[in-house]
Amino acid sequence: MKNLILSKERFEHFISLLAKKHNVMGPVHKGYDNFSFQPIKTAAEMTLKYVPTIIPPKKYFMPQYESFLEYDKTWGENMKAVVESEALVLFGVHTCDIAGIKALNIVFSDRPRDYNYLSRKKDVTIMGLECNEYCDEFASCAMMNNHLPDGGYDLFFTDLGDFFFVEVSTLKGDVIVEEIPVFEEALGRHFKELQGLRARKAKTFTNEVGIEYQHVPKILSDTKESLIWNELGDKCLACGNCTNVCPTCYCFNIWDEVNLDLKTGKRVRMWDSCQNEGYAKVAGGESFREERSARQKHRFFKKFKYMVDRYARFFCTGCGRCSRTCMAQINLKETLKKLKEEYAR
Amino acid sequence: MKIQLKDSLYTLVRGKVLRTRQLTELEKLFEIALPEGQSLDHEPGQFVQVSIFGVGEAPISICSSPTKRDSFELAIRKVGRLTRALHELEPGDEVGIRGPYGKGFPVTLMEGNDIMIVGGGIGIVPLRSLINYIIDNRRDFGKVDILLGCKTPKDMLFGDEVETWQKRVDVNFSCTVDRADPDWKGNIGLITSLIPGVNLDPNRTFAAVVGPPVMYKYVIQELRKKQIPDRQILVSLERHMKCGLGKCGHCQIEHFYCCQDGPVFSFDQIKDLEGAI
Amino acid sequence: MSPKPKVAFFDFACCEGCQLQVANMGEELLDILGAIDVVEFREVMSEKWDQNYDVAVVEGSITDNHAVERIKKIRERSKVLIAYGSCATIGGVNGMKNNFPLEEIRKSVYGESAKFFDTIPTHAVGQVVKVDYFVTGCPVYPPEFVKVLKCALMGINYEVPDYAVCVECKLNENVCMYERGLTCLGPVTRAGCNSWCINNGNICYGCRGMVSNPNIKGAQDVIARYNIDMDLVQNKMNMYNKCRELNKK
Amino acid sequence: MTNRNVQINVEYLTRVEGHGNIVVNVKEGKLEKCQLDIVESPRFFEGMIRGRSIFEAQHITCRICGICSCGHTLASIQAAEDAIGFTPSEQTIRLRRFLLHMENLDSHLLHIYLLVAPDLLGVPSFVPLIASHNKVVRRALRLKKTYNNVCDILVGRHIHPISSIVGGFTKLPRPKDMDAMLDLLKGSRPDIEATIELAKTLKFPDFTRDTEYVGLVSNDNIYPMLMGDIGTTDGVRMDKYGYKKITNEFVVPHSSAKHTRLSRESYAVGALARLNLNYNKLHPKAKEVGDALNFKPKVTNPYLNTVAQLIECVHSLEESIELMEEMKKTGLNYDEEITVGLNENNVIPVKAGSGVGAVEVPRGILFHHYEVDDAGIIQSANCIIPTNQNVNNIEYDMKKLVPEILDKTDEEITLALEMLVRAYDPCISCSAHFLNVQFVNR
Ligand SMILES: Cc1cc2nc3c(=O)[nH]c(=O)nc-3n(C[C@H](O)[C@H](O)[C@H](O)COP(=O)(O)OP(=O)(O)OC[C@H]3O[C@@H](n4cnc5c(N)ncnc54)[C@H](O)[C@@H]3O)c2cc1C
Ligand code: SF4
Ligand code: SF4
Ligand code: SF4
Repeated sequence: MKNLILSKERFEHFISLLAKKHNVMGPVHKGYDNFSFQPIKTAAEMTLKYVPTIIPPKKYFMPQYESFLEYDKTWGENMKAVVESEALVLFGVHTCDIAGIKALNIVFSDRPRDYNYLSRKKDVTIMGLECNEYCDEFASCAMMNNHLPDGGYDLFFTDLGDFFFVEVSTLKGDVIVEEIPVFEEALGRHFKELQGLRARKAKTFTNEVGIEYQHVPKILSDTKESLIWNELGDKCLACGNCTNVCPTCYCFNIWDEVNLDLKTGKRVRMWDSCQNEGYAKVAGGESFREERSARQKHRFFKKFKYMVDRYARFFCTGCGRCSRTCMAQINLKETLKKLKEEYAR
Repeated sequence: MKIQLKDSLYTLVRGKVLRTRQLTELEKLFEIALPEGQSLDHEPGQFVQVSIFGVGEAPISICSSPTKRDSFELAIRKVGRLTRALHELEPGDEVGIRGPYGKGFPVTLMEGNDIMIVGGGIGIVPLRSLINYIIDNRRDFGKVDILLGCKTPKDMLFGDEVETWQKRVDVNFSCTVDRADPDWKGNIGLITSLIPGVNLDPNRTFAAVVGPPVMYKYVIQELRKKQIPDRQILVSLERHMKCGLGKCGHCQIEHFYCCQDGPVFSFDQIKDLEGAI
Repeated sequence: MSPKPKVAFFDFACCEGCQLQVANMGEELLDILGAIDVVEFREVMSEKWDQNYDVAVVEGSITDNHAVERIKKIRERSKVLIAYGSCATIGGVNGMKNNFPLEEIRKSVYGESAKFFDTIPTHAVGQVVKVDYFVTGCPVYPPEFVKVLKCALMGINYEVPDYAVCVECKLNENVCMYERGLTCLGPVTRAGCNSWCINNGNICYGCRGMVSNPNIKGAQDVIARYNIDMDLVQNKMNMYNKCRELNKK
Repeated sequence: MTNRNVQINVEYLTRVEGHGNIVVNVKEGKLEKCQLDIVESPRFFEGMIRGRSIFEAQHITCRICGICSCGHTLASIQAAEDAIGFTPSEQTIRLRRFLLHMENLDSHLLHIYLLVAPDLLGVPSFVPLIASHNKVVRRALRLKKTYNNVCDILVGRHIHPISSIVGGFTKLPRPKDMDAMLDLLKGSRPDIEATIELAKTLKFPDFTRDTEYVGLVSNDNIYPMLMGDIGTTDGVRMDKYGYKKITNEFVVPHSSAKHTRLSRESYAVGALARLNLNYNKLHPKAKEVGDALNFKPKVTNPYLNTVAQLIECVHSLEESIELMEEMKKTGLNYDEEITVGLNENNVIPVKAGSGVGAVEVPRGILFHHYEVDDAGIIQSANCIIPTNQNVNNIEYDMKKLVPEILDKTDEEITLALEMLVRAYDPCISCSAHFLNVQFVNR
C-alpha cells in the first residue's frame, strides 16, 4: 500500500494532464443542485462538493442502452457478440457509489459471467473521493457503513484542506501516479490530519436511521404484512425513478431491433425497473406484482433482504438517491424508521 | 469502441426445424435439431431460449426426453409476438437457440423412488420430458403414477402419446377434465380430486407438479395430506424472464432466480417465499 | 417479401405535423420509400389508388360524421391500419373540444354561421374502428414511427411502452422538473419519445397518453403540493387525454 | 369559343372531409361564377383554448398547423406577452428571429420542391422524381433535413417547438450547439445555390393582376418578420392592434373561411407581398439573387410567389448566419433560461389584459389575439391565418385568369387554376387541399 499527497495548487495541473492522456469523467453541476458524471478536460468543469449524481457511475459499467449481439437472418456466420467499451477514468467517485459498483460486480461476475459488463469494468479506472460531510439529509451511508473508503478503487482522494491525501490501492492506480509526477510522499503529519478527519467523521456520521443494518432483514420479514407497504403503494406513481437512479439496481430488458432492410439487426438491452407495469407479467396475463405496494415492497426487500440472502451483501449503499428523486416523497430512511417502530411494537 | 467478444452469454446456436405438428388450436409442436448432430444434453424440466431474428426471444421448456439425443421438441402456445412468429415456421426454417438453462428435475435423486406426476393444462409440456425419461429408464424407478387434468378433453396436449402411457402396464394413469364432452370416459372435476385415491408410501415418493399458478396451492395441500415431505414435492414455476442467466432480474423470487435456481424447485425451498406460489 | 407493400397516408382533423415529421426524415425517407410503395399521400402526392391497401397510415381525430364514414371505408380497404400522432391515437388536443358543450363551442367560434358545421365529440381513430398499430406523440417521434413501420412490414405486433416518461427522462439524466419546483406529467404518461420535451427544458404535457394503470390520485396529491388550482391541473391532464373519457362509457 | 360554357368543380380528395372547393361557371363565354370555398373541417381552437393558462396558449395553438408551428408559436407568444405586459429580452428576440428564419427556409423549400416543382416538371408528385430527378429529390430532402436539424438543436424540434415559450427559452444553445448550427447553415449554401440555378430554368405562366399587398413594415433597417406595424402597397399603415380594421373579416355565404379586404376588393399576403413592401431591406445577397432572377418589385404575377420565396430563402439563410455569428461572438446569457408550466414559480407575473401578436410566417402575416383575466386565464381568442386572408384575392385572380385562357382545354384550365392556388402556398393544414380537379357538366 502506498500513500501520497497532492497539493491543492497542483490539482488543476493533475487533472489537465490526466485528461490529456485519458478520457476523464467527473461530477459536473447541471443546475438546481443536480450533478452528473460527464467528460471533463479541466478541474474547473467539476464540482467536487457534490450531492450524488442523478445517475450513478453504473452507467459506465452497464450503459442505459447497449447492443450486445449483431445478427441477421442467416443466423450462423454473420452473428457477432459485441461490446462497446472505452477506457475511462472516473474521478471523484464517492464511497457510496464505489459500494454500488462493488455490488454490481458481484451480480455480473456471478456465474455465468456477463462479459459485456466485465470487459467494460476492466477498462475503467476508479478514483474515489471521500465525503468529509454529509451531502444532504437523504443519505444513510453511515448506517450502511459506506461512509469510509473500503477498497474497490484504484486511487482514493481525501481533501484535507491544502492537499489531497491519496491512497494508491492498485497497480493500475500506481501506473497513473507514476506517469503524472505531481505527487509527493505522505508524511507523518499528513497521516495525522487524515486521522483527525476520520475522528471528526466518526462523530458526525452516525447511524441515521437508528437500526443496525444487520437487523434490517429481520425487521423486513417481520413486517411483511404491514400497512406501511400499502401506504407506499398509494403514493407511488410507478415512475421507476427510484430504481433507475439506484447504484445497485441492474435489471434490464432485451429486445431486437431490425434495420430497414428487414434482414440485418441487433439485439439490445435497456435498463428496466421492477416498478414498471408489465415487469413481472407472464403470458396468460398473470402479473406477480400487480399492486404498486407489492412492487415497492419488492424494492425494499431486494435491497435489504433477498440480495443479502443470496450474496451476503446489502444492495443499498445509503446514497439517498431514491428518496431524493421521488416526487411522491417516498423516503427510504423514513420508511425504515416506521418499519422499525412497528416491529418494536 | 466496439469490440467483438469471443464468448458471450448471449450467442445463439442455429437450430433447424425438422418437423412441426399442430397439437391444439393454440399449441404447436416443433422438433428441432442442432448443427452437426450436436445433442442439447438437457435435464427434464430445463428450458431453452428460442429466438427469431428481429422478433425476439422467449424461454420455452424442452418437452422431449434427454434420451432422445439427435433432436429435441418444444411445444409452444401462441400468445404474443414471438410465439405467433414461431407458429409461422415451417420445416427447414431456422431459429436461434441458447441453453439449456435452469435446474431441471433432480432425476438422479429421484431414481429408485416412487414417482407421482401431477400435471395441469400446459403443465404437461415440461412433464412430458420427465415422463418419457422415466419410461425410457423405467426399471430405475419405483412405482409411477401419472395424474393429468385439463379444461376439456380437446385441450389435452399429446393426446395419442397420453393414450400410450395409459395403456402401459408399468404406469398407473388417471386423468380428469373440468368440462366433459359426450365421448369422455374419464373423470370429471379438479385434479386435486384424483390425489386422495393414489396409494403411496410418502417417504419414498417424489411428486412432480406443474400447472397454472392457481393449481399449485391446492395440489400441494393434498400431497401434504398424504405426508409427502416438502423436499420431495417438486414444482416448476413460470416467471417473466429475459436473459435466462440470472442477470436481468425479472424472474426473481426472493433470493432465487427462477431461471437459474429453478424453474424446478422443491416445495421445501420455496414454501416460505413471498409470492412464489 | 413479394411485391412491395402498398402504403397510403390519410389525414383527419389534425395539424398534419405528423406526416411532415415523416417528410422531415431527410434522405432516410428514401430508404423507407425503398421498402414500401406509397400509393397515396395527399399532402405531397396527386396520385390515387383504387385497390386495397396493405398498410393505411392514418393521422388526425374523428370530429364529424363524414369522417366517421370515411375512416370506416379506409378500414375496410386496408389490411393493416396504423394510427399515428396523438390526434389519431388518443384524440390529442382536438379532445379539448369535448370540454365544452358542442353547441356552445360552435357558436363561440363561428357565431351565426355555426349551423353550417357538422361536428361530433372528438374521437380517437381507435374509438371508431379497429387499429392495429399505435404511434402516439404530438408530433410522432420519428424513430418510433420507423420502428412501428418495420413491425408492420414484418407482421409482428408493437406495444407502446407502458411505463412512464420518467424512465427515459432519468436515463437521459435530466434534472427532474419536480426538483425545480415545477409539475410535470411524465410520471403518468407513456414513454417512447425519449423524454423529448424534458431534454429540451420543458415539462411533459402528456401527449403520448396515459400509462394503462396511472396512479391519478397519487399524481394529484403530488401536484397539489405546489398550490395550484385543481382546475388547472385537470386542464393540464386533459390537454391531450380528454378522449379517454369516451372509453368509460 | 367566346360562347363557351365551362363549369369547373374542383373536388378535392379531401372533399369528403370538406376542406375546399373551386367552382367556376362560364356560360356562353361569360363568367357567371368563380369562387374558392374553404369549408375546412373546423377544429375550434379559439373555442377550446378558453379557460386555459396563458402559458399553455402557444403550446396549444401551434397545433393548429404543423408546417408553420414555429410561426404560430411566435405569434402566440407575442400576443401572450403583450397581454400580460412582459417584454422579452434582446437575446430572446434575436433567437426568435433566427427561429422564424429556419421555419421560412423549411417551409419555402418544401413548397418549392415538393409541391411546385412537380407541376413545372409535369409530374403528379415528387415520387416519380425519385427515379427521374434523383439528385434534385435528394437535395430537397437534404435541405429540409438541414433546417430541421438546426431547429432540433435550437428548440428541440421543428414541428411544435419545445423550448420556445412565453418569456423566452427553456434551453439556450451552448457554444458547441451554435457551432453545430453554423456548420449546418453554411454547409447548405451550395444546395441553395443549386436551387437558384434550377429556378432559372423554370418557366412560370405569364399572368398579372395588380392588388394590394399587405405585410409588416418598420422604420428600422431590419427586414420585418417578427415585429413591426402593418403596412400595404396602397399606403395604409397602422399598428398591429388595428389588425381587425385591416382584415375586415366578413363572411360570405359560400365559404366557412372568413374573407378579408382592405382598400380594394381584396389583398394578398405572403412572400410576394413582403418583397413588394420591403425589397430594399433584404440581405444584399438576396437582392443579388433577385436581380439574377429578374425580379423587379412591384411584381404582380402571383405565380412568381415561388420566386419570391426562393429569394427570401437566401435572405433567411444569410441573415440567420449573421445573427448566429454575432451571438456566438457576444455569448449568451444562460441565466435567461426559464421554464414556466402553470407558472408554478411566478417566474413571470400575470395581469389582466389584451394582447396581439402579428408575425410574418411563410405564407404571410399571422395574427393571434388573446384576452386574459387577472389570473392569466384566457377569456377569448382570435387567430387569423394568412391563407384565409388570401382566399378572396385568389378568387379575384381566378376571375381575371379564366376569361384570358378560355381557349385552352379543360385540363389546361384546371392545371392553370390549380397552379395559381398552389402558388399562394395555401397552408396545407389550416386550409384547403387542391389536388384533384373535376369538370362538372361541361
Ligand atoms: C421457464 C419457462 C418455460 C416456459 N415454457 C413454455 C413452453 O414450453 N411453451 C410455451 O408456449 N410457453 C412457455 N413459456 C412461456 C413463454 O415464455 C411465453 O409465452 C413467451 O415468452 C411469450 O412471448 P411472446 O413474444 O409470444 O409474447 P409477448 O408478445 O412478448 O407477450 C405476451 C404475454 O407474454 C408475457 N411474456 C413476455 N415474455 C415472457 C416471458 N419471458 N416469460 C413469461 N411471460 C412472458 C407478456 O408479459 C405478455 O403478457 C415458458 C416460460 C418460462 C418462464
Ligand atoms: S421514484 Fe417514487 S414514485 Fe417513482 S417508482 Fe420510485 S417510489 Fe414510486
Ligand atoms: S436504495 Fe436508494 S439509498 Fe439505497 S443505494 Fe439505492 S438509491 Fe441509494
Ligand atoms: S422531469 Fe418529468 S418526466 Fe422527467 S423524471 Fe421528472 S417527472 Fe418524470
